[in-house]
Amino acid sequence: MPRKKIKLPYAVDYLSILNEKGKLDKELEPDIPEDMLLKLYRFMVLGRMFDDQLLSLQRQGRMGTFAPISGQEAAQLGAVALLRPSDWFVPSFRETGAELWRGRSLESVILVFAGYAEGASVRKEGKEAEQPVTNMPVAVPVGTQILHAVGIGWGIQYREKEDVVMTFFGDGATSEGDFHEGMNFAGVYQCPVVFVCQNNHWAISVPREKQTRSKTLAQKALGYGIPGIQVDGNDVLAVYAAAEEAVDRARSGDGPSMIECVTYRMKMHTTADDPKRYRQEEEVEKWKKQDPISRYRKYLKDKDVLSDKKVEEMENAIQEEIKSAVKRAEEKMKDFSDPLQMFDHLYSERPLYLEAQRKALAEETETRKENAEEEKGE
Amino acid sequence: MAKMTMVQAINLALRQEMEKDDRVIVLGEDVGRDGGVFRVTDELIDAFGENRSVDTPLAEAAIVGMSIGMAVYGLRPICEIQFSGFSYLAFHQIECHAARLRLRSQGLCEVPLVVRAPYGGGVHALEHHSESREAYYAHTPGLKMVIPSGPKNARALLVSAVRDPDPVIFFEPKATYRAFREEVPEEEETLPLGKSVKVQEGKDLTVISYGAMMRPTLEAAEALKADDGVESEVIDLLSISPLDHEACAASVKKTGRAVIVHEAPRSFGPGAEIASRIMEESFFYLEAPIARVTGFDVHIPLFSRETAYLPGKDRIIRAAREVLNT
Amino acid sequence: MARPFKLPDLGEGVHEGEVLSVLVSVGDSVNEGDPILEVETDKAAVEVPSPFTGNVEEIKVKPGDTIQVGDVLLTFSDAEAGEEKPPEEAPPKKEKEEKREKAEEKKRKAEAEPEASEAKKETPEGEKEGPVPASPATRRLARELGVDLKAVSPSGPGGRVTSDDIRTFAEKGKGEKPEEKAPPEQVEKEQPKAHPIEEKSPELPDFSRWGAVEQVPVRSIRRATAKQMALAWSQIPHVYSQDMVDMTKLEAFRQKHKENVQGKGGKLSVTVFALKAAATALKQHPRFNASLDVGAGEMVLKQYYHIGVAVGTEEGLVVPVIRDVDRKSILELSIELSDLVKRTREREVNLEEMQGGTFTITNVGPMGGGYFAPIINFPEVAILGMGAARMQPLVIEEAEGKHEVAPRFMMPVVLSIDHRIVDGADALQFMRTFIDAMEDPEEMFITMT
Amino acid sequence: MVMGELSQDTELLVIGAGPGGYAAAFRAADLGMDVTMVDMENRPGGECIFRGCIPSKALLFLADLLHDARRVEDMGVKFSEPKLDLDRIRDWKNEVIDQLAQGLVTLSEKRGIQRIQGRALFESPNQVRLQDSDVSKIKFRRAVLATGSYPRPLPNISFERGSRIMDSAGALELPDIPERLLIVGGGYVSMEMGTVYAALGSRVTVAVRSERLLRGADPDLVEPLVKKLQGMFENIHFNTRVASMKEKADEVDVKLEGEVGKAAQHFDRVLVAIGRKPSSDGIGLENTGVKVNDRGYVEVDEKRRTADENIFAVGDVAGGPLLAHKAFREGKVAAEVIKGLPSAFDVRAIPAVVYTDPQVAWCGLREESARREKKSIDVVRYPWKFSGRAATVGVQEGLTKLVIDPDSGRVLGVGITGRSTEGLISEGVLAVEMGAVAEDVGFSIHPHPTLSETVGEAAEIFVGSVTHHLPKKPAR
Repeated sequence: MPRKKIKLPYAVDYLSILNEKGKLDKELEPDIPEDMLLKLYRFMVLGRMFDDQLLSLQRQGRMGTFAPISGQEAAQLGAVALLRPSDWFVPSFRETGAELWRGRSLESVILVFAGYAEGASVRKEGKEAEQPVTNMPVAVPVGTQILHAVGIGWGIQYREKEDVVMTFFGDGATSEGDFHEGMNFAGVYQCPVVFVCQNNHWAISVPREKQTRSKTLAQKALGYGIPGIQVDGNDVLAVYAAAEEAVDRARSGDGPSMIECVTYRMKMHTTADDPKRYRQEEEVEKWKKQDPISRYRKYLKDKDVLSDKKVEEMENAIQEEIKSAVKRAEEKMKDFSDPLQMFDHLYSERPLYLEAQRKALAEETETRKENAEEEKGE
Repeated sequence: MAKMTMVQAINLALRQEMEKDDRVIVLGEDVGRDGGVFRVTDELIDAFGENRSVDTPLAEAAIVGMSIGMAVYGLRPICEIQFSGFSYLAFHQIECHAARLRLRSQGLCEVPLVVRAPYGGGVHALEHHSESREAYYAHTPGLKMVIPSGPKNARALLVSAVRDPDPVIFFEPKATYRAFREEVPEEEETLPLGKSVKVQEGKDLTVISYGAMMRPTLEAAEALKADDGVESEVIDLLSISPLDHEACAASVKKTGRAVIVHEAPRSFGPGAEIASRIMEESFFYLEAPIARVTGFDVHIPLFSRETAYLPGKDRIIRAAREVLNT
Repeated sequence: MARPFKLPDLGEGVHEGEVLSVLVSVGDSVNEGDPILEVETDKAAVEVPSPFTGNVEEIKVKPGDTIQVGDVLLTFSDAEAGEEKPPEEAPPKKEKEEKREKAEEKKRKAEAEPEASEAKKETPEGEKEGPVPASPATRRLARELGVDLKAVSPSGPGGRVTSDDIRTFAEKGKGEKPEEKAPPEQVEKEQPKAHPIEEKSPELPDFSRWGAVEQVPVRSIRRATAKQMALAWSQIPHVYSQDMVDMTKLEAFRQKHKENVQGKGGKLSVTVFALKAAATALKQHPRFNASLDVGAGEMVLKQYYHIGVAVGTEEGLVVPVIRDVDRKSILELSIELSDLVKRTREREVNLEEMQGGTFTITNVGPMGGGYFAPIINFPEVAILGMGAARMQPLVIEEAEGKHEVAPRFMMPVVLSIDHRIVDGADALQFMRTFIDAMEDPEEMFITMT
Repeated sequence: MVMGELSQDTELLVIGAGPGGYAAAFRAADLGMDVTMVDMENRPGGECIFRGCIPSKALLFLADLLHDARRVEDMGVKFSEPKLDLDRIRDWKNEVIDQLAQGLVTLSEKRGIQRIQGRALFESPNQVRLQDSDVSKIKFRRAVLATGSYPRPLPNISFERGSRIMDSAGALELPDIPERLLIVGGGYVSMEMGTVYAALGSRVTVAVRSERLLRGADPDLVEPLVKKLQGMFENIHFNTRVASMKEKADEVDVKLEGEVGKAAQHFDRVLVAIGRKPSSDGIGLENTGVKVNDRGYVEVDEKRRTADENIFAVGDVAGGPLLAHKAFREGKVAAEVIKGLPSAFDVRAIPAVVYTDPQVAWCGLREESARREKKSIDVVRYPWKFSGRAATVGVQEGLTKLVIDPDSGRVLGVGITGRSTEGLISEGVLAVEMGAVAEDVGFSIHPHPTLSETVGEAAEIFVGSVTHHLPKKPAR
């Protein structure tokens, strides 16, 4: 009747490849092709610049509330970069960078944040638009999307496909029941799911330390018989390397994994939030020094993949892209003025009672318009 | 044609849909090896394997949440919540996602999901095992809320629910699970969701009910006929949402009087909605105020008092007589 | 334990009667089989024996009451089970009790050892000869038709009752017994509650408007007669055939042997000869010895010759039946007939003796009647009416074609026939046979079989 | 069911799915009723199929083969000693059971009968509670009680599974072939199981309290069997009872009392077969109007109605001979009466067959009981030594006898001992039921040479026209 240590199948590793100065641990450097290295950089910058643009639009009243991603570009893109088009992407609501990577159009993002549901169906033109849907829309209730990822993973396994699912969530979500239920179910059914936790240290105003007593979030995976790893979430190479390992594991039928990306929410929770109420500027300043983009830029320059000139060209191009997207979006908004749209896409076929209600609203809208015109006339 | 209990009829529906369509997956607590605590999924695991009749860990939210993922992926999950009283643990998944993903994705994602759950009292169970909370789901846009009343319609409705592209909450009256048997044909039968059936024609009074309350309702109608010579028109709603308000209003236009029976609590219950619809659509035909025979606005009591809570034949007859004598 | 005694089913479709007298008083101790009531039914007055041994606790009827099968007549206290008829129409609680009692009774009979039980099944208590031999299918038929095997005369070897025996027996009661469907569940028999004489009879005016009236209830025999006649008249298309019988020779013969027969206890009446002559005619014309089964679309030809004789009594007309007329001698018939008539007038004839007739004779002669048109005794096919014979001049064809008028003793006869089964020509032939036999006693004895 | 109580309504509830129960259920379903059948087993068949008629007859078939193989040595055919594979025998027996039970499942399903596994207890005259079942309560309009019977144990000695002291069910499981087997009781179970075990090689001792075996049958029919068994068994102790019995690890110590030389004896196994008791206790009959007699049998009338108008009883629990074929008929009668048909259990000849070698069968009135009750009967006996067919199969010790009503010549009872009597007795049953007279039987041509001729010739003895025997009375 001894009392002894139980050996668990997994221990939690920590992985960092580029330090905050952009210095590389050569031994751990992943083998990433050059075009992929550049694409990653481009999307990280796009994410950051689009964030700024959205914030500006919101501040001008041209768009509604949104959740910025600044600071988390490496954590999102390093992971999502591993997915194939047929793999599934299940985001929470702070993965705009990853969404763009997965093909979501800029104007779709703008439209939804501007309060137009139909923005969700605005897809990129061309080939990508014809791909079957493998991206879930954002999920606002924290952590609830994790279960959908498990269900999709179950389906992939049932259909004996080689696809994988990657789902994103924050540190706060690890306190939610759905996170635990999802991890547990994924463990039980060995679903091909990669759980990416963006530990950005703040769930609105509650710091990471107050979410859980655990030393790491990654260790929670162990409770469900799933391997977990903690990585420097501002080191895109580390995130990439960890995700590569997890995706390979899932794809080869060895089940789910969890990656905790230690990163930082540089901006507010959403544009309706004022972080100064609960956190010190010094902390933000400290994390700014670990900025994922500048670190990565240094690495790319050191590697001779990138030059200052190229950086400038790229930023200009991105600026153009964003501008034209805003323009297109605002054009579209004019067409989207019809309130009757709210009755669309509720059921596959609109039931009679909804038809009646829609008609009532239509009449009301009509009357309102007429009244307005009459007023104008006077 | 064989006579079946509702349990067997639902099992038949599941079996046949699973045979026809490999997208159909049954999952839930104890649904596999045990065949469900009510044996509704009995022997499906033997016929289709544990990949089609899936025993899940004990987590309602995960059962529904995972089913949503499966549905989006292109499967047709039928998940069982062991008792409807535990469906609230998955309520956020139903409300926030099942009911909304079509809208949120603007039609890119569909959730062809059926959530099956036994509901209602009359079986001497513990707390949380006897609730009748269909109003929660009927109140939620994007869902369909279906409640059969007998083996034959349970089978047909379930087949329709499984094939429906929208999420359907399918409440099974457990008091009726084995209460009686009906001829259920082996050949496929479906019933449209959102359509009621007129169980019997009548000219004096319209009685509207559904689920487990159909039995006392019909008994009351029979007694009213025998004792008072009253010919009741009895409507079995079958779907709470979409509500077949047209059939209700049309019948009241004929009879001028209506009694609505459900075991759910009275306030904000389905009866309130039905009564409003009748009032809106056939006010000038009404001869008397519409009566509701419902559960009280309390939690259904523990079982030694549940009979007093549940509407029965006598309570329905009393209400009918009041309506008729006005 | 108090036990009710109900009017048992007296058979032959009899379902009501009038209490003539109550032979016991409250408190009397009665043995099983003792007479307790005298009841006049549609057919006869009968004594009803007690089915129990016990004390009379309550008497629920009084003379003059009309009672129906199943009515509780009296109750016994401390009754011991005798041969009790199955309970009928008891209130549910009591029925249950009685069933329990029955089961107890069964238990007493029930075996102690399995094999002993089997043996006992072979011999129910109190019966020496054991169960009536009959095949299982026959027994099932008997249950279906409500026939008691013991009451049936067997025709099979070793006293075996056949299915035909059962059908014949059941047929006898037909027409008088309302056709009953197999009753649902365990209700064995339900008798109609009301007995209007004629249900479709139009409402009558208030006769007292035109003068004083007395309302006298129509009971028992009168009531039965009324019903029977209405039934026969409404169902049977009657045709009449009338003729005269030259009774001169027969009357001489009758007068000659009258005293001799009287000495042997009989009365050599004209009816006796008519019986014999009718039997002869019935044998030659079998369709007159039949019944029409409308439901089955069959004619039931009876192979026995039981002839009813209408007897006037104070209460009304009663028709006792003489069995196997064809097999009995004139002497036997004259003894039997006079006894039967006497007992009928004294109301001592039993039900059994009034059942099973195949043909009826009604002789109004003694009362001086002439021609009349009798109504057929349903479900028979014909009835023969005889009037009073008197001396009449008759043209007789003598030898060589010479005619002369002679005084002869002539009797008018009428035959009413059911035109559904037989025709006028048949009637003439039947009459011819009958008249020939009556006119020539020698011929009668020769043709007699 | 984990929670709550599911109740169910049914028109007819049949409790017990043995021969009486399933016969009632099948007939009722065929008559259009809504039928639910409850049994503790998950398949119909009851004691007959699982622990009675069927397994015992399967084993007796093998026993007959083994005995015959030895018997024909005398006729010049010698087989080598048979090899017994006990596992295969057991499997084969179970295959037989499985096949029949599965057949009944199919027949039930095709008739739309609902089968529910569980133990039913009456709560009222129209409701039962179920134990160990998915359904908690069943409300019924009518119920047929067909719970059967169970082996009666000796006082203070219960039957445990795996014990050396077995009831008939335990013996039929054929746990092993005990070297020394004691059989307590002298009824047909003892004779049949003794025959099986003796054939398989056990040394069988029988202890019976009375002075004869098979008390239900006439002594002259049993006599050839007793002779045979005395050769086959090691001992038959008449007028002997078991004073005590103690099970040890490797044997059973038994103390016998009565006409037995050695009181204390040791056996490897003991089979107790001293009769059966009706399964009428502990099922809530006190909550109904049903009456039970002092021996535990439910009282019924000829329509198989109990004292409770909702409840009928058939088969063993209703008393009478505890035989499956009696139950079959009763089950049908009950179903028909419930449907409102004019049915009654009015049979006159319930046949009994003992599957020993020689086989004994009888039906109708027994000579012994007729004599006891001083009934006037005529008995004709046709010894098989006059039968050509009996000679060809070496069973000349057989006997066919008819009990006849001397006045009418009616056949009242038939008894046969010999071989294949299971088939021969049916002619007797038909004769008694049809009320046939001896002439009917005698003048029906029986094929020659068959054992059935013995029945015809026996009848002809009475008629006086017998060929292979001298007539009893001058020819008529």
